[in-house]
Amino acid sequence: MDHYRNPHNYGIVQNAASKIIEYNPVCGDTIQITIRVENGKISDAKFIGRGCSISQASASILTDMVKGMPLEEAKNIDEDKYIKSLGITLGPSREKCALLAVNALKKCIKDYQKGEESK
Amino acid sequence: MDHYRNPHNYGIVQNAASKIIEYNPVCGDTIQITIRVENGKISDAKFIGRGCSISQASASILTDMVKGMPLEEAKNIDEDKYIKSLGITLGPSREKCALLAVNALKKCIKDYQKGEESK
Amino acid sequence: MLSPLQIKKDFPIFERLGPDYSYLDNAATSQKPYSVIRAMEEFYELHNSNVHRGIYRLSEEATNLYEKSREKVSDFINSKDSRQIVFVRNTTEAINLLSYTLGRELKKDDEILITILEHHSNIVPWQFLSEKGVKLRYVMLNPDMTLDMDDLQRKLTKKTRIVSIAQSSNVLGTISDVKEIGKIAHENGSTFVVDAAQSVPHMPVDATDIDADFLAFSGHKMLGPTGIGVLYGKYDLLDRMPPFMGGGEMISAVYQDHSTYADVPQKYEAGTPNIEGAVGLSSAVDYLRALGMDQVREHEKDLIEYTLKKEEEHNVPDLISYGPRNTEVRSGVYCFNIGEMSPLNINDLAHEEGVQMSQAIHPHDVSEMLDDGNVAVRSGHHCAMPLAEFLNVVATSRASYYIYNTREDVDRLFNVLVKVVKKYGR
Amino acid sequence: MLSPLQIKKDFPIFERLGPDYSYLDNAATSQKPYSVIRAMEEFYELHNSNVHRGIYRLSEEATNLYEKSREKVSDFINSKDSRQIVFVRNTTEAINLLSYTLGRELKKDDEILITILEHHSNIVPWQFLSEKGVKLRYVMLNPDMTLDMDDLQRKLTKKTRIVSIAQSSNVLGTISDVKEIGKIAHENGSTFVVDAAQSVPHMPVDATDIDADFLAFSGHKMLGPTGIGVLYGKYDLLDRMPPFMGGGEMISAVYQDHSTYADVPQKYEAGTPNIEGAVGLSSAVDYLRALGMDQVREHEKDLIEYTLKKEEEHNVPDLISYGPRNTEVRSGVYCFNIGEMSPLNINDLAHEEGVQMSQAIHPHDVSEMLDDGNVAVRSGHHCAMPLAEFLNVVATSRASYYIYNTREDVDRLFNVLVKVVKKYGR
Ligand SMILES: Cc1ncc(COP(=O)(O)O)c(C=O)c1O
Ligand SMILES: Cc1ncc(COP(=O)(O)O)c(C=O)c1O
Ligand code: FES
Ligand code: FES
Repeated sequence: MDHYRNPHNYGIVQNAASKIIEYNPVCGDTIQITIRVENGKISDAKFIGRGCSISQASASILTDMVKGMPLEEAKNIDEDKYIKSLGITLGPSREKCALLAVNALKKCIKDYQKGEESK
Repeated sequence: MDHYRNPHNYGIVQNAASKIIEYNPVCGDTIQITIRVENGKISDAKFIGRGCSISQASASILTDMVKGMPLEEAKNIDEDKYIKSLGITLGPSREKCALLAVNALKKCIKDYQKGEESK
Repeated sequence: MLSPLQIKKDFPIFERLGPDYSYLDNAATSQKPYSVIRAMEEFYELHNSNVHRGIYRLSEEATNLYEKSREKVSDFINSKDSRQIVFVRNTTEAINLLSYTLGRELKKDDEILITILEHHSNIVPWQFLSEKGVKLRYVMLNPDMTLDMDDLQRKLTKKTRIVSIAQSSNVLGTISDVKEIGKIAHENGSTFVVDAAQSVPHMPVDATDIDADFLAFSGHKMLGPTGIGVLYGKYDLLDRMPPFMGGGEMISAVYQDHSTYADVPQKYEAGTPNIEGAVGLSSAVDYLRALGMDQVREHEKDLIEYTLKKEEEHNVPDLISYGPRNTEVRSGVYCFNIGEMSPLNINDLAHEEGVQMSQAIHPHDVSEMLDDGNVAVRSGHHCAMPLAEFLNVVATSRASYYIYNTREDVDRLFNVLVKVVKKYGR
Repeated sequence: MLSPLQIKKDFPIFERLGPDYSYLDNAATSQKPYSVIRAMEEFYELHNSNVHRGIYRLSEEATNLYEKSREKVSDFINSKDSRQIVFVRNTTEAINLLSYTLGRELKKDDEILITILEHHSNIVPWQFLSEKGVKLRYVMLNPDMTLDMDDLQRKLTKKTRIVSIAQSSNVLGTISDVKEIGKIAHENGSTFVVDAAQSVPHMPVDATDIDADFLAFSGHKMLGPTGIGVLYGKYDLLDRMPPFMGGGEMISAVYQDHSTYADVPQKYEAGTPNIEGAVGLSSAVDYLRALGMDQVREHEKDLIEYTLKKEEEHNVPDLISYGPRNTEVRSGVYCFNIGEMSPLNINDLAHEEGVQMSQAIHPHDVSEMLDDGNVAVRSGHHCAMPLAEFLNVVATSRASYYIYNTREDVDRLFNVLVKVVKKYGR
């Protein structure tokens, strides 16, 4: 709840390495995640979004969590474990809310790695 | 039942004034009725058909019944009364069987009267 | 007046949900009384078999029950001729049936006129015809959320082949004068279709008086089961149209290279129909007729009036609601938000840096917290995205009433709403 | 082996019908066990609400039940991925869905290959495409009433875009080797559709092993309710095809001038689905799995073997029956006539003067008299008129078995048949 009232990392990373916008098909809500990468680790992550408290709190928690995390680790965040780590029980449609940020982050990393490959 | 085993009036009226073939849409069975008319009355009526016992028996009874009947009376045979006159209880789909001959006869008369008008 | 507390006893689910639970999602689907459940059970226990062309007694019983349901429904909407009642799955299938049959005759640049408050099921089937170059036009709303009749007149042109309109909106509750619109449509030579999904369950609807060419509704919103719905159509039109689906029951004769079709309404009912669905719907119609549809409408009108009064009294911070304030043209549907969230535009997003989060409470949070307080409402676009866009909101929360709802339900809604807002600290 | 008498106790209708009643119209529809009736009742009493997008608990419960049913059905036919299961009304709708979606890509002179033993629901939807110049070709039968595979090979051409075949015939009981036919169809680059309406209820069916592109069946023939059926389709194909009906649930976003569609399978499930139908079907699948589909098949094989044996023993005058004598390729369906009536040709009629009536007993009379003797069979063309024409009969009477039928039912059938023939005095 606190993450919802005072979200951490709300905004856009300057000179972001990768930026992705993700929609929740269930409700049409949106999240944008931007990341900066240094030495194969996520050095900064921010989000902007419109969505329910779960999605916003999740984005806030996730962006906190992944700061300093190696890309490969972040790419492989387990969805079930992640939901459990939030410490609240969610119905199936709210799980989608919580995973919105996770999906966005993973796409963000893929996008970054594709960019690197083609360099 | 007797009408089914030994149908009356099975055949074709010679020099028929009108002839009609009628199908039962429920089962695809067929009946043909031919009539001769004298002085506004049905002087002869015969049928040929392929169908269940009800339809055949009904055709046999009907052709007996209408011999000598004025056209206008035959045209207005009441369906419910006719079914009652058969003296057996029929489910809705078997009622259609019993009425196959009635419908054919009525069409036959109409056909005849149309022919007369255009003379 | 109805006695909702008495009525509630006829609905087994309220035993489970308890006396302090407010089911306010009736626009999505209604609960089912014992009598309807029992009618279907009895069908299985006593008469179950396939309909039509069966010679044995059991099958004649099933056929009789199925066809009696058609007559009941026919009487209920005053269709005059039960052959004008086609059983379908739901309103959605009914309108798709029209899009696939009526739609065949339409040509490039022909127009279909609908309104901005339509449910997706009265939008998407018509959009399919855009492949052929058929255009869809939308009547807009007055500031009081009623249809803008001038706009309707403006957009009705010689090219308008079909006018299709919801008699009652599932979001705004707006009740439109379909009899008047039908007259206008017919004077223009257009076919007139009524989406009656939200009207037939809630008010007296007379298809003959409206002079609708087609009228569609769903059983599950009127105490009946899911899986059964109705397309009413004028006999001559149904008779003239090509069939929709092909298969058993809908044919007269099948040859290798072609088929001839059965008479209306069988022509539109391919395959084994939802027999116990029809039986359940028939029983639902009995229940509603016994109450009287005038009474049903009066009751819901009372609830929406009470809601609008409570809304003013409670004065919940940031509460915004949508729909006509004139309850003469308003059904028992109440859509609202705690602060408005407009849809996020990708381009706006880029500029939003640093901007604090919206002060609104997201409608999905509202409904979840209402649920915690034993109030079941739905949140979302309610299958009316063009309307949400028109209102410039991502979503709304919706309370919708039916015969078993009471003023206490309305009180509970507002009491819990007040708590929700407090919890979010605004 | 199954114990049909034990099973019979699970079906409330047999209490009404009594121990001496033989329900032998299972190919039309099956009876329903308590557990299925109870599952639906329980849905109404405990969980009734609309599925998807509801945030409140009741709606999540309903959604869970609905989606669990999809998984159950998916497992039952070994589909591997529950997204490959689309809920429809019945087999007929499933095949129409294909005709309207797959059919779009077909062009003039493309061919669809079916067989002469198909049910109307696997004929008429494809005939609709003849408007575009698509041709329908029919595989004929061997004298033993199995598919003529040489004829199939002959009629399969480079133009054959779709091959659609009943795994089990509802008239002859012929079980075809759909795995083999699928292989042949795929080698030819044709899409392969299986009408499994008469196979899924009666034998183990493995969609993955058959390698069917699509497979269709109905809930009501397998202990489930009417109004619910299944289209299995390979994910990639379902994903690629355009939608069939438009409306709620099947969209991703709706704009005024166009829409984007939801993922498979929701894309094909427009509007409020038959939720309790899915719940009932799920329970029916549980019941059948508990028996074991191998056992079900064994039991029916025993009954048809016994039938063919009794037929020879009783030697009823003029009795003619249709279908393979080899019970390895024969399901529990027994079509027969007492003397044959060929369809009356109008031209023949003119010459028939004086000819006495046919000595055959009309099949509708046979079934009515069987009904008087407490044996429920169906008479007619069984929605397979091209087959009736091929057999040169107006109609047949059909006994069809299921899990609650016994050898006593077969005995009763023949005993009453003998009486029927006596009554007609032949
Ligand atoms: C082989 C076959 N296909 C299709 C069907 C049609 O089934 P439904 O009426 O449930 O659509 C049947 C049922 O009679 C059938 O036997
Ligand atoms: C106005 C309106 N039209 C159509 C529908 C679609 O009804 P169904 O889902 O039963 O097809 C609804 C139901 O939500 C509705 O409210
Ligand atoms: S409701 Fe949209 S993200 Fe949660
Ligand atoms: S069954 Fe065909 S006429 Fe009676």
